[in-house]
Amino acid sequence: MTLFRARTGGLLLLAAIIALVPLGLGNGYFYDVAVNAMLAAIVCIGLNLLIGYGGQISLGHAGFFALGAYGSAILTGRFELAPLAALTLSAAAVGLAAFVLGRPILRLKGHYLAMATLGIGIIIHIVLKTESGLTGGPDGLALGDFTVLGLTVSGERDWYWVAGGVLLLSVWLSLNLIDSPLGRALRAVHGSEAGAEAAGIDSSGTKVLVFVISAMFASVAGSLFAHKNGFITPDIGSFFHSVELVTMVVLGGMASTFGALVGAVILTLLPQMLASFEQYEAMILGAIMMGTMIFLPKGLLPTLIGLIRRGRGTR
Amino acid sequence: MSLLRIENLSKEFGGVHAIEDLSFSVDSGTIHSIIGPNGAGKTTLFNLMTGVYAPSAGRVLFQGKPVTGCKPFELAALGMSRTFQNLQIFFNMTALENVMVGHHLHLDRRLIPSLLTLPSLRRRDRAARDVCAGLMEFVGLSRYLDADAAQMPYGALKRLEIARALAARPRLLLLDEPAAGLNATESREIDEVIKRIAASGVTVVLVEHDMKMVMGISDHILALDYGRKLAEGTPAEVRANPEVIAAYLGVQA
Amino acid sequence: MFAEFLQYLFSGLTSGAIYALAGLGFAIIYNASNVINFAQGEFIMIGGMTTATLAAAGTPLWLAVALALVVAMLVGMALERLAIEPARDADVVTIVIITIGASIFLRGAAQVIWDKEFHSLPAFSGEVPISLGGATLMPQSLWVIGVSALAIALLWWFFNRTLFGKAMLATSHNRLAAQLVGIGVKRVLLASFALSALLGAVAGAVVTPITFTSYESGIMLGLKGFSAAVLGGLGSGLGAVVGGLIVGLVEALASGYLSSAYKDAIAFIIILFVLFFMPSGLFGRRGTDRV
Amino acid sequence: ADPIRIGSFLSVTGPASFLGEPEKKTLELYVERANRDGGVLGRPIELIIYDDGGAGEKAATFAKRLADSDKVDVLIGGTTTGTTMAAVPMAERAKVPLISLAAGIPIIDPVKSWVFKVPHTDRMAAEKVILDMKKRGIAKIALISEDAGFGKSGHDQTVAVARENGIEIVADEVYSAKDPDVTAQLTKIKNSPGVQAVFNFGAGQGPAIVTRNFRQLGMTVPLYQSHGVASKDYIRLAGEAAEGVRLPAAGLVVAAQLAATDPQKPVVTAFKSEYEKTFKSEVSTFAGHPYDALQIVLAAINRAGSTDKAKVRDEIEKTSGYVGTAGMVSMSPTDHMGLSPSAFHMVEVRKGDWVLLD
Amino acid sequence: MLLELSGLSSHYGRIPALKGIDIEIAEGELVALVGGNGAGKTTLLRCLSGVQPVSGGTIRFDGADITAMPPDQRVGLGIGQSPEGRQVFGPMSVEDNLRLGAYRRHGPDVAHDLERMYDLFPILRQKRREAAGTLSGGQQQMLAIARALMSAPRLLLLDEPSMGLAPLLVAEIFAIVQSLKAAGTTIFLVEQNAYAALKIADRGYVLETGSVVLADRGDRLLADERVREAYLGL
Ligand SMILES: Nc1ncnc2c1ncn2[C@@H]1O[C@H](COP(=O)(O)OP(=O)(O)OP(=O)(O)O)[C@@H](O)[C@H]1O
Ligand SMILES: Nc1ncnc2c1ncn2[C@@H]1O[C@H](COP(=O)(O)OP(=O)(O)OP(=O)(O)O)[C@@H](O)[C@H]1O
Ligand SMILES: [Mg+2]
Ligand SMILES: [Mg+2]
Repeated sequence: MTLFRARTGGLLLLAAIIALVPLGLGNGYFYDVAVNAMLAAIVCIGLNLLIGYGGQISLGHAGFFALGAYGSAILTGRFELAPLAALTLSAAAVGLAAFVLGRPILRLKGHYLAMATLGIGIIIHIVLKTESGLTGGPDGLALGDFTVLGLTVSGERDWYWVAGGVLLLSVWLSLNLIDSPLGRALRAVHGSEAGAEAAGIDSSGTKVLVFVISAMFASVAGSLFAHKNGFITPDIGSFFHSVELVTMVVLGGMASTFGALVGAVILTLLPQMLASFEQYEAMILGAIMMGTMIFLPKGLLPTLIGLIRRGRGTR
Repeated sequence: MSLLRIENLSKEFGGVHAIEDLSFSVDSGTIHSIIGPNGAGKTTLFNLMTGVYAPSAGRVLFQGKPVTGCKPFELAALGMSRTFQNLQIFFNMTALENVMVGHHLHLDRRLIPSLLTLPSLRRRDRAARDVCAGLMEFVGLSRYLDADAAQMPYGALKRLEIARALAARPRLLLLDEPAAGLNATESREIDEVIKRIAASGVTVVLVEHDMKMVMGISDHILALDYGRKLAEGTPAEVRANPEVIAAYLGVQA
Repeated sequence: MFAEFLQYLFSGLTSGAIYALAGLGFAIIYNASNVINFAQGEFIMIGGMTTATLAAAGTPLWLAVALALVVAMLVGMALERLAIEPARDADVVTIVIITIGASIFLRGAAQVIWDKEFHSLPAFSGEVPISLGGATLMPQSLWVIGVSALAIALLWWFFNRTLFGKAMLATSHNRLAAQLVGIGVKRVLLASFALSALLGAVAGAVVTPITFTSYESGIMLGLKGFSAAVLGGLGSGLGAVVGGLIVGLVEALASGYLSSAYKDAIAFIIILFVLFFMPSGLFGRRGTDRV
Repeated sequence: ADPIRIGSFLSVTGPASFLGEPEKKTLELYVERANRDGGVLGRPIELIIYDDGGAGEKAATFAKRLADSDKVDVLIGGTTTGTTMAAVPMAERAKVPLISLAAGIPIIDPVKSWVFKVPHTDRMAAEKVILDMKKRGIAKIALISEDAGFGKSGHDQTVAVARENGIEIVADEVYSAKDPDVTAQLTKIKNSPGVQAVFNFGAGQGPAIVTRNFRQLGMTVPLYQSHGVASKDYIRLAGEAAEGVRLPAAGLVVAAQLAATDPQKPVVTAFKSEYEKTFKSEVSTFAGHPYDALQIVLAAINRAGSTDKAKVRDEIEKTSGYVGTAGMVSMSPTDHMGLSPSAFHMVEVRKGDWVLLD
Repeated sequence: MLLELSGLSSHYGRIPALKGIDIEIAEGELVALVGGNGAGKTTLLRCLSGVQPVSGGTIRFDGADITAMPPDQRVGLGIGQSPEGRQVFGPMSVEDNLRLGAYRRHGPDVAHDLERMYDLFPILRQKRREAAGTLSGGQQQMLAIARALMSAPRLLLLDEPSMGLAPLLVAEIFAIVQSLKAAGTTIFLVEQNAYAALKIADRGYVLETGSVVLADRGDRLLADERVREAYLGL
């Protein structure tokens, strides 16, 4: 019951924040950053299901993000599909790919899994860079506006509401899933695979399922991002982007949907705030990453919530 | 009728015969204990029966059907449930959630209803919560209802595993040293628990070194040594068996 | 035909030995702490940059290398003390993120302290290629191969024959038990970072004449070193070296016989393939956890 | 007075930092010069630079930030084709003139109303090399290029130019920027029958490694490099092995050797000495691009008499006869680069220095 | 007194696990600690070894305050522990596990003690090259005890040493404990097999929810009604 209330409360609060933030957004740039943050948050919410709840690492999720983006670009550009159809088709294809790859890969544990997912991400990145006939190569690929039901989403203000809506939906789905028996099974697999299996849980099936879901979240976010920017380069599929995504999840707080969201927002804003420090930017970013993880090892949000609870005297 | 049959089962680990050409059967509705010295192969036998290990030879029949090669979760779905000697607790969850995971097979596990949180799913889940809380009470863990599993002492975790195994509503329950880490008084409580489980029609296979418990509640005992059958029979028969005394019990038990 | 093949082998050996050296550093820290230190590449960079700048300023090579070792070791120890030790109870992923943060920080610092240029070092034993069966090999490659071989031998000896080495392994397997048998786990962790930083610096010095060095050169070496260490099996010194050589050879042979554009992808496909069949790498510890 | 704002997004770090770093230095230097000389239209110039690290998506965000938040009057940047192209939709939508420092043809072809560029295209470099080869009677060549943006687009242009000129590419290999060794690729080239010359398109340390591995394998055919290595760093890193290597370079690199009649000579000599005096490091081709971009922009603002973006855009388009480090620039509504093809000179490395060949 | 605890308390987060424990153990004594699940026995032993933070009170060993001493130095002073849950170094060989037990010792005695452990537990000799993690539960328990003995402790802390052992071995373990005591080792024994423990103990303490509720001679505790009912199942 308390869980349920916290959940609805969190969703309402998020909706309120999304509705109110535009009051403080001065111009298109701020909207743009907000959209970037929300799209990153969508990826992180999916990734958090895998990392935070399922206990599996992926250093290749930028690859799925990029596949979604390129899928949309190629399907709308070359095959002239409607953007929504392209997005759906890309997500389905990415889901299928994750399903096929997931079986063998998710048998691996810990750093071995990190390596395998990293490898898949890098292979995707290389293909995007190399197959320039299809992808435009390192110089990238342009694509058009996003349209749904005859309405065109253009300009960062439109995008803000679209991304906000999709974000809310993602949060809602993620919270529902975690709160269901299936979500509990997922966490059980994290806790002990042998224990979960003994309870009748198909641990590898469960891991594959969440891998597929998280890949599809990434793909959808990638498609939206591509349309929003109007131009994509293979960089979005790079190893660094994958690492950035994982960092967002861990920084915000693993096994916390809202934590993943907070992490995504912060790591999207941070480089923008540090941009004026010029050559010290990297040092400051690195120091902030280290410092946060040292002093708040559970991540920002869980630690904060812990502090507030303690302050209120509830356990 | 025998619920579980083991036929010529063997398991080797790089030259070590942990189980060697072992055959026996477990009758429905009984408490069947397996005893033997450390390293006799009891836990290995459990792992073979529940699909954690694949046997090197031989087969396992459950309810008359061969189940060799089935995965643990498939066997669980057939009604086999177990606890572990090396605890397999979900330390990232609360005690109650641990038990609820045990109840997994009886809940709605479909993806779409889960993503949409259909009301029917919620209702069943809430009902499961009550069932599982009841089971915790049954094994004597009522004070840990809201505790995180990571905060519980060792003895409580052993009981938690029993509750989790029970939550699956098994036909066959395999318990690996349920009394380890419990003092005599606490062990007697577990005696009661096991007896009541058996009385409810669940077949129990028990591995335990607490002879008071084994001798007190078993219908049938199988003694193993070096992976082979040393003796088999009623508690009285096994207790009197000189080989069992020499290898396992010592002078008095 | 054979000469061509031999040349690919040599090319693969050169790159492979470099990856192997990078991979060995991962193995050491992993052996002590179960942590993958993503800043390992930065140790190599620091070693290379320090040696190169000192040598360029006229310091004799041996002295430049020695100073670079000291600098890298200090950085490694500072990293352990200031960033790893305070977070010792955290999740492995959390610590991985800390090391990623550290690598970003060190890269940023290097760019401020030095510059963004590439730096080079003269080859240790001249630039006259050695001809063998129609193929050529640079003497510096032999240096890299030799240093890797020496490093495996030393590490094998250290982890299998010395009590301190075993204590390091014990610390990674079970920190609590290590404390209970009297192992000073803080010292062990500090030593592991010092050791792998030292190895990284050596690597940096010997590979710089081949690859040059710059503030960013740690990235690729870190990535390839990680691949090598995982392919070979985490924690195994021999594994890291074999893994590194395999990655190097696969890249070279793939460039030679298949496609140079996809050589990196092919290397990763091979790694994935190996992991599918050997989930703990070629020489990694097999799972010993029982239920 | 209200300052004129110039916004710039450059790849100061990351894989293209060898381009972005000197670009940033030049911009800062010449904006300061312009201010010292009283600014433009009596207004000081304010320069805002962001580092996109070579990532297109970051560049897009920074371009937006410069246009929307910093309210700049004109954008200079995009160190690479990828970063430029990622920012193009933003510039077009925000209607801010953008002058790119990248080489890619897609930037100006098709022509986009708000987008211009100053550097030569890769195609010009490729043409220069291919023509030089033709002059030497070379008909079959091997190509080796870096797999990232600069090398990749150079590769594509070279393939096209070679085809047009009847030169056959008998081997076509690729390496990654950070590969420690490329002998495998070069061995394959060496064993490809009939190779009369090798052309390497790349920048950074890669070409130096290619050059050294090339000599190590005992290859004796002529080796060509692209303008990507036209800085002394290349000679320093490749050492002896660079002797005899030919490449196309902007006049800037060989300023002192240019004919006295060359109209570029005074411009490049002054720029080179100014840059090298200030930064104590050798000038590269790329350092000149922002200089040209800045001069063109400032002149356009001057002519427009205001910072009205549309007017400035029109004036940039009307740039004509500007002599910069890259060559003579005359833009038009159909040509947003306007460089004469004669911009490149063929140079050869001799005794550790550049020697002008034509 | 070899070991003196005064007012020792410890918390997990904000939840107290030990609430002001006063215990004294003289050199050469064998002292048993009994208590139900969650009483705090393990927590107490962890505090003594320095792997669990102490939030109040002091620990004195051989007259010196060691409350803040790091765990490895305590082993150097002679405090050895066989922990709950065995905690063997799974992937390492049985022999390496034993050698590491003597990490703080040097000299020829170590090899001698190793042989002694193999004599005590012949199965360990048989499995000396195997990875400790592949041993059966009871075999690992033997290894944990033997590893603690390898440090040749002055004060041996045993956390449920008989757990998971076959009846024959349980008897064996208690015999070993008695012979160690006879040889002068001070022993602090936590046992669920309270009957056997109190029987051989000089003195015993009963712990309940973090506090000592009874302290007396072993035989007297065995006769105590409360103890008989709560811990002996009688
Ligand atoms: N995965 C494995 N690898 C190698 N040997 C194993 C493995 N699993 C079990 N063994 C060996 O098989 C034998 C039987 O072990 P098992 O755990 O089944 O014994 P047990 O009867 O349960 O003993 P205990 O009463 O001590 O729990 C032991 O000698 C053990 O070392
Ligand atoms: N990691 C932990 N976090 C929070 N609380 C804990 C933790 N470990 C133990 N506790 C709590 O501390 C108290 C004492 O636990 P401890 O393990 O010392 O008991 P014990 O007497 O050894 O029990 P057992 O006989 O079951 O081993 C218990 O109430 C337990 O719930
Ligand atoms: Mg067992
Ligand atoms: Mg305990």
